Amino acid sequence: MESLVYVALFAPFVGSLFAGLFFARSPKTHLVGIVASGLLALSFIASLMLAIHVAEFGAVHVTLMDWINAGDLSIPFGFLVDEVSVTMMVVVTLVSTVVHIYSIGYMDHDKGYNRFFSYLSAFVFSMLILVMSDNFAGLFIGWEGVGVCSWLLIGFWYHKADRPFEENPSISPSWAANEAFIMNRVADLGMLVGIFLIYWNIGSLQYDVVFEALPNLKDGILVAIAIALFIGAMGKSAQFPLHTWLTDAMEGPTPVSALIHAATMVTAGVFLVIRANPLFSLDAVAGVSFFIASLGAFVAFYAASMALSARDIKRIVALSTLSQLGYMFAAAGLGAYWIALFHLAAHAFFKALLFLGAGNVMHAMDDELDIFKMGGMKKVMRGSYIYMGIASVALAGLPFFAGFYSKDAIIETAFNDGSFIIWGILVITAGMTAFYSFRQVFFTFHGDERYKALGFHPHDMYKYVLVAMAPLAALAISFGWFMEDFREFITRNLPDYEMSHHTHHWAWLLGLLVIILAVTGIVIAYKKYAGTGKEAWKRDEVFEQSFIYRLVANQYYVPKFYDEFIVKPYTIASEKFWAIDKAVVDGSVDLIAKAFYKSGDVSRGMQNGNLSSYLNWMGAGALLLVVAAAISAFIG
Amino acid sequence: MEIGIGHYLILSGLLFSIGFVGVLRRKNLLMLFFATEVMLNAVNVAFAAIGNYYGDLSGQMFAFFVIAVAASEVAVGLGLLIVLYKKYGSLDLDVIATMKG
Amino acid sequence: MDNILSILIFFPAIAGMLGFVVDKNSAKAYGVSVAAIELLLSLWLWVLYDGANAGMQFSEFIPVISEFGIAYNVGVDGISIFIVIMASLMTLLGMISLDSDLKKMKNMIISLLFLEMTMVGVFLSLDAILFYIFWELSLVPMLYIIGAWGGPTRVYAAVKFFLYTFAGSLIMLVGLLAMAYLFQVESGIWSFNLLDWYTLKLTDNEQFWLFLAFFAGFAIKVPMFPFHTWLPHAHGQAPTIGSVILAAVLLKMGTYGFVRFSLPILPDASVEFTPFIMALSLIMVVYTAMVAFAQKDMKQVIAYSSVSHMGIIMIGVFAMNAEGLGGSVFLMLSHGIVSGALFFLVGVIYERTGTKYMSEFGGLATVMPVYATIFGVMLMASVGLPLTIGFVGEFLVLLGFYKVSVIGTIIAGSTIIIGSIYMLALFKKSFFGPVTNEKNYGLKDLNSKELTVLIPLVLLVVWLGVYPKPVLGPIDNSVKALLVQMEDHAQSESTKEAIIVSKKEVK
Amino acid sequence: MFIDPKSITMDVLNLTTLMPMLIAIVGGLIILTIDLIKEHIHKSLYVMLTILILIIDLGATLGLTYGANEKGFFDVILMDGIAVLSQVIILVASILFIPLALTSKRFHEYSYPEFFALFLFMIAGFQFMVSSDNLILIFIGIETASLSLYTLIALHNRHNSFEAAVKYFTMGALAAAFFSMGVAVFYGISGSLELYQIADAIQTRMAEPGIMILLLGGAGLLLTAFAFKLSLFPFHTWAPDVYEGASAPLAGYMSIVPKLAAFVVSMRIFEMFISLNIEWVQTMIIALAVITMTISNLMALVQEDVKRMLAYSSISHAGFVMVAIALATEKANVGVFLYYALFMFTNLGAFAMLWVSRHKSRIHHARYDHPYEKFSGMIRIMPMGAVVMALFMLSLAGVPPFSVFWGKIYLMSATVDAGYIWLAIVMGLNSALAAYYYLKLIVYMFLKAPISETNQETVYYNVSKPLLTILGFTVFVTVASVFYVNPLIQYITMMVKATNFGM
Repeated sequence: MESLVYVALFAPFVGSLFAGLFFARSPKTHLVGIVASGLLALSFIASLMLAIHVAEFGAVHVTLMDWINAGDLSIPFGFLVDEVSVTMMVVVTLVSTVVHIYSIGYMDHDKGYNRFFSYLSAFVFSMLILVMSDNFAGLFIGWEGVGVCSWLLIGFWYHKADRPFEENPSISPSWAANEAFIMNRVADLGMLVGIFLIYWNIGSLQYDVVFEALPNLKDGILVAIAIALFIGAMGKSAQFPLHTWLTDAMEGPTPVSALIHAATMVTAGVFLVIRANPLFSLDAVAGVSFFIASLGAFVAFYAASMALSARDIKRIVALSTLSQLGYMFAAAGLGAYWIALFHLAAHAFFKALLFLGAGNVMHAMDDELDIFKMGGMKKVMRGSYIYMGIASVALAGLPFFAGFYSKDAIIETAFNDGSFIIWGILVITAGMTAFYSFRQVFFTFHGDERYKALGFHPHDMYKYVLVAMAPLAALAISFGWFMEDFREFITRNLPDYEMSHHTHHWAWLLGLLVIILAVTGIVIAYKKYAGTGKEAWKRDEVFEQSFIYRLVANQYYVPKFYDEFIVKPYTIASEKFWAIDKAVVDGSVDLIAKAFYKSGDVSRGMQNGNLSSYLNWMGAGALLLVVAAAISAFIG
Repeated sequence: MEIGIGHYLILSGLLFSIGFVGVLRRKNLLMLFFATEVMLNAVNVAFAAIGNYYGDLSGQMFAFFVIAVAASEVAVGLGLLIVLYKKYGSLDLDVIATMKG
Repeated sequence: MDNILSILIFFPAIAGMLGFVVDKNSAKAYGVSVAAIELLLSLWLWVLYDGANAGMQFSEFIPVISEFGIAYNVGVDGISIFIVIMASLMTLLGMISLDSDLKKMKNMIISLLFLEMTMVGVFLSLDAILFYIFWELSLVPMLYIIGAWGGPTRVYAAVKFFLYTFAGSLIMLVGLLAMAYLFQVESGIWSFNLLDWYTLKLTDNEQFWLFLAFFAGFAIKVPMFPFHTWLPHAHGQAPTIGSVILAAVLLKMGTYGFVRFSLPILPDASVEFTPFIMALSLIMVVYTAMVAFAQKDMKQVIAYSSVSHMGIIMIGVFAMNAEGLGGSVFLMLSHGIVSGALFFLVGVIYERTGTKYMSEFGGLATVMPVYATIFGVMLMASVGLPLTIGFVGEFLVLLGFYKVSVIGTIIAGSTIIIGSIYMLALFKKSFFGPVTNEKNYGLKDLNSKELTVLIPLVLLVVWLGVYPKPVLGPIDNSVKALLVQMEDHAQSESTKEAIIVSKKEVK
Repeated sequence: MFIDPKSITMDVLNLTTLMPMLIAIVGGLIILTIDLIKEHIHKSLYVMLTILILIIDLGATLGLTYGANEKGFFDVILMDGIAVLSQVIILVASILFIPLALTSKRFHEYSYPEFFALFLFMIAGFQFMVSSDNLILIFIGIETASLSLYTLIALHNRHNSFEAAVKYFTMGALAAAFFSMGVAVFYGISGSLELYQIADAIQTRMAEPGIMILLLGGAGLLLTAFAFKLSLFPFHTWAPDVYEGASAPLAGYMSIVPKLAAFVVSMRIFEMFISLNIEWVQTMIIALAVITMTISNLMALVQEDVKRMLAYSSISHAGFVMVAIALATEKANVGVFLYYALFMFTNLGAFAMLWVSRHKSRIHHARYDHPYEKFSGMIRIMPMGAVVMALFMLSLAGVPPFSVFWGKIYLMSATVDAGYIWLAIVMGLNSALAAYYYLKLIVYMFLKAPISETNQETVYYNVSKPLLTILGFTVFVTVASVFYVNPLIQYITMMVKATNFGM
């Protein structure tokens, strides 16, 4: 089994090196893409086999070698494949395999083809380290690793020039990349502090040791650790207020958005919370957990509201991702870790599918993102239409699709937990979700063919790409049906979450409510945007001028706020400090030197060459000595 | 009244001060030399007096040596003085001040 | 082979003297080969070195001025050995990187060789005066290198560098003399032998003043805020090789001094002064990082960034536990390698375009992909990305310092944020975006010479990032031994509490 | 104090103690007589003759038994450790100095045999100075040496040299007056001119009312006289001009030998006061020392002429050493001799370099012979020369391991031992300050381009084999100091131990 672990882990790495070392400077060749995808597939198969193995015989724990040994600290490269991590592995490798194959088609015309694959595989590798590691330091390696890969991939088209914020909220790929990296760094600091806390209070960073020792710690420490770790999670999973980078990250190629900014990396935060469930499920940190849940609910709503008005096809999907992450945190915060993980997986499938669909559309529309310029494309792009339809249905949470089960479970949890405000928010959000996701679908595929006027000639993706997307579609539909098996499998490791009898009694009603809301959302969307001819959608200038619309359209002015109150002051302060450094700190040094030189010039005056003044100096000196003598003699 | 050691010492002190002031005030090289001579002679007076007071000869000896030294100083000094006068055509100290700073 | 240390120290010097007769066209080849031999010797030292033994090894002791207790006394332990190896490595790479039609190449080679002697000497000396001799001598070749091959205001920069450090070290000298005197009062014999001094117990007052005296010398060299202003001048004017050596090795003398002198000799004062040092270091970390962000000149960014990183090293030194101290020793190495490499990289572009201003560049990644890649790697190492050499030290230092002060750690930890801010800003301005300056279209990517210089560094960065054990192990041993020595040497209880001796077995 | 005139015997006179001075004087006379017999003999003969005489003198000095503080010649001569030691240093310095006469170009003074005679008389004077605790003899020694020195300076035969000579002479005369007056005061107090008797007298009469004013006044007068000799602020004003006026080698010589002699005497006199714990003297000396080294360093910063800069630098070195007199510990005294023994080579070497580059006409500057510009780009024109000069400068700046550094740390260590930490720090910072102007020359030599082709011949205009030999020797001694410092310290310590300062 060990070998399987290493195969699963290192296959993507090999792919990355293969692409990066041998083909970095050579012109694009499909060989790279195929090899990389093949290795990913291999990794996926290995993960599956591991999953089966774990299901039968339980967790696999391997240690590769020592990493850091200093003082009492010792960190190995250790990998733990248990129910949680194996689930993540399967999801990650599956989605990334699909994305790799997809990219072969999508990046076809890009001259950075080979580079792209090396980055992409590298990302998968770091992601696997993140989920498989058996200690917090290892987790942090992956944590930073995915950060860098996302930096590389967001900034993949680094050659694009900056554009003013008004034209393009995410100024340029390189800008967005830096923003993402730095914002994540802010959170990582929190995570580091958490790690330090753990080390100095427990003396190890190994999960098992740490979780063993947690109950013996003082409450204050536990709370501190929980907060610190959650700050880390907030960064990666783009929770408010560290969320702006996610939408800007859409500057990256669409497969990247699908893989990193929907399916895998952004869920790392959720994974961390799930991983650390022994901590978060302690009574001492109940407050923190509840805060996590509330923040999740808030973000779910907040993001959904922004999605309502967005025009950028990718931003819409990104915002919906954000909102779904909110759901996951809500579940995790309320202690329903397995449900959170289940939603994580389901979301990974349909959201990746959705993104790839969006990618197809962009590909067809020569990277046009504005849904206002699309419409009625279902004729030309049937495949993508179906896929995106499925994905949106799943996202909207209509019955028998993956999203339905997971999301419904989360809402139920909220209800069951008795925190009805969260519940209410989540229910409303569910309706909004249905609305904006179908708004997008109808905008794109129904209604007038607005693109014709603009002279686009869309055509659907290559067949093999569409085929490659099939597994995701299949899972987006069917994943929910395995909920019970999944539960049975995962709860060997995660605490089970039992709905109270009372909730069971109401369950069907709650589900119904959600469905009704969702359907209404879809219907409204259809009414507004799907019509053709004279029912065709018109822009409502008046409404677009309204405060509420502008507020939402400008992401509640949060980016503006950051720019005004963080970026600009920091820049100014830096300039000031530099000025001070030159003028004061360095200046004073030079001043001392000058002072010496000056005093030299002055005292030089006594050396005027005139003998009689020399004699006077001497006489003065003599008198001075004698006088001093007299004085000290009288003093005694 | 009877002239005691005190008077001699006062005399020598006075002479010394006169010479000293001369050294400080005079701008003419020759005058400077005179002034220094005066100072040295003041010292001689002191030595003679003290030597006599202690009934000890080394005081007078010192006085003699001082005289000798003074003589040789004059020799050297006047030599320099003459050369200088040739070069500068003046013995004014303000003129002989090319080296400064 | 017991006198390998002497060979290490004096081989470059002798080679330097012989260098005068070497023909000037073959000077570079001569220098490179000498430096290569020196590197091999130092690697051999590593082979011979017993990593399990924490104490001084290959010690040599020859009385020189026995009347005054001055001796030629050298030895190596886990703390110094790797810095020595790095010094010789950097010298070799620097020599290779020299552009072969450099004017006065011969003088450059000779001064580099003498510089190498002084650098190796400083880290191997166990006699205070010997240490001081090498310490001061190292200024002279550097003065010449900056002054002779530097930029427009090179003389000002060189002289400032010399006088500033010289002044500081003279105060340090007074401290050393006072130390020797106290030892003589205690034991009746004159000795400048560090190992003797380690045994000396001093009163708080004595320690206080001695610490200040040492501080004057070391802090200026580090350079600690507010004594850092000579550094930007020196870096700004120095030729690439100068900056590389300066950043990689010379700055380490200061922090090394703190580890070798201040901590073990003056444990109580060191603990007592920790808040003060912490304050300065934190200012260093944050303030200089922000100044770095404001720079227009690529090289200045890196110059200030290295000041900021030295701040991290400093707090590690004063963490008073094996994690922090070992981390900071490791960070000395990684900072040496990374900042050295970054200066090399800036040198590359400066050689091509004759400018270091980021506004002149933009889109370099398009024209010079390999260059951009290596720069990126070094950048990531410099912002402390895990699995690069930069992370290990930084992580350990912050981890260790957490024990001293939580707030301090959080402020210092902000280096991973602001560090990435100025570094990424630099990278974006000069490498990303479209190629703005049409002059840059024709730029050649790295040539084989530059690759031979940079590839080894890249490999080191990755290797020691992934598997630091071979280096960290010996360091850890010696550091633990140092802490044990400190603890039973300390006078006050509070000090003993502050010093955390690792629970693991110390050989 | 005197032996009964009727019973004078040779062994009572103990003429061996007088031998060294006699050799020098006789040597001088011999040279004069040679000139009488045959005129216009080439200077090299006189040079060699002088060297030989000095070597004999050295031999005689070393032959002396310093152990027992021998007295001789009516007990006015005292051959104790420091007497012998200082004579040895003086003679070695002189032996190094004389060959510098053998330049490739002719210079006025060396064509006169009187130069060499006077030189020998001067040495005799210094030897008298250092080897006696009888104030008469000290006075005579000082005057003999000074008068010859004035003449030697004047012999350089330039406007500046005459001016220098006159300035030195006049101020010297004044100093002599102060000295003799000071002596008179102590004669008055003690009725003796022997230092040890004076010490006893002071010891006994210290308690008397009103005696203190006399004591301190007298001390003040003597201090003035020696402050002049040692060129301490504000009595240093003559030094820069005299150095500038005198020929380079003589300037170098003046920065060592007369100073050392004066140091020995002030050791005898002032350390007597200090050991009688009259703090006032100590305080005054420390004050003078600190002011001197600082002010002269500051003035040296702004000089345009290397020779003048070196003049100021040797003033500040004197101030540096003066600290030792104030400390009055054995280590401090050892430090004085160590410092000068090491400083001697470096400084003579530096001045010799100037001498090498001495040009008849002033090309680079209206007034100065050796402005900094003259040396710019020297590394290109005369690489070895530049390196050598740089080594001298580094040594003077106190950069280890060159010779002066050892003197510096020894003195600083002595200061620290005596508990004057702050003073040690002041000394240290002064060295840092001084480093600036030494560096300035290095910068000119190494980092600047030659200003004109005229440098080509000027920088080694005056070079000759003997000069190169001296340079080579001095630079070797400067660089290799670390190897002989230990025996040197041992020897000096032994000598100093064998001395009891007038007590």
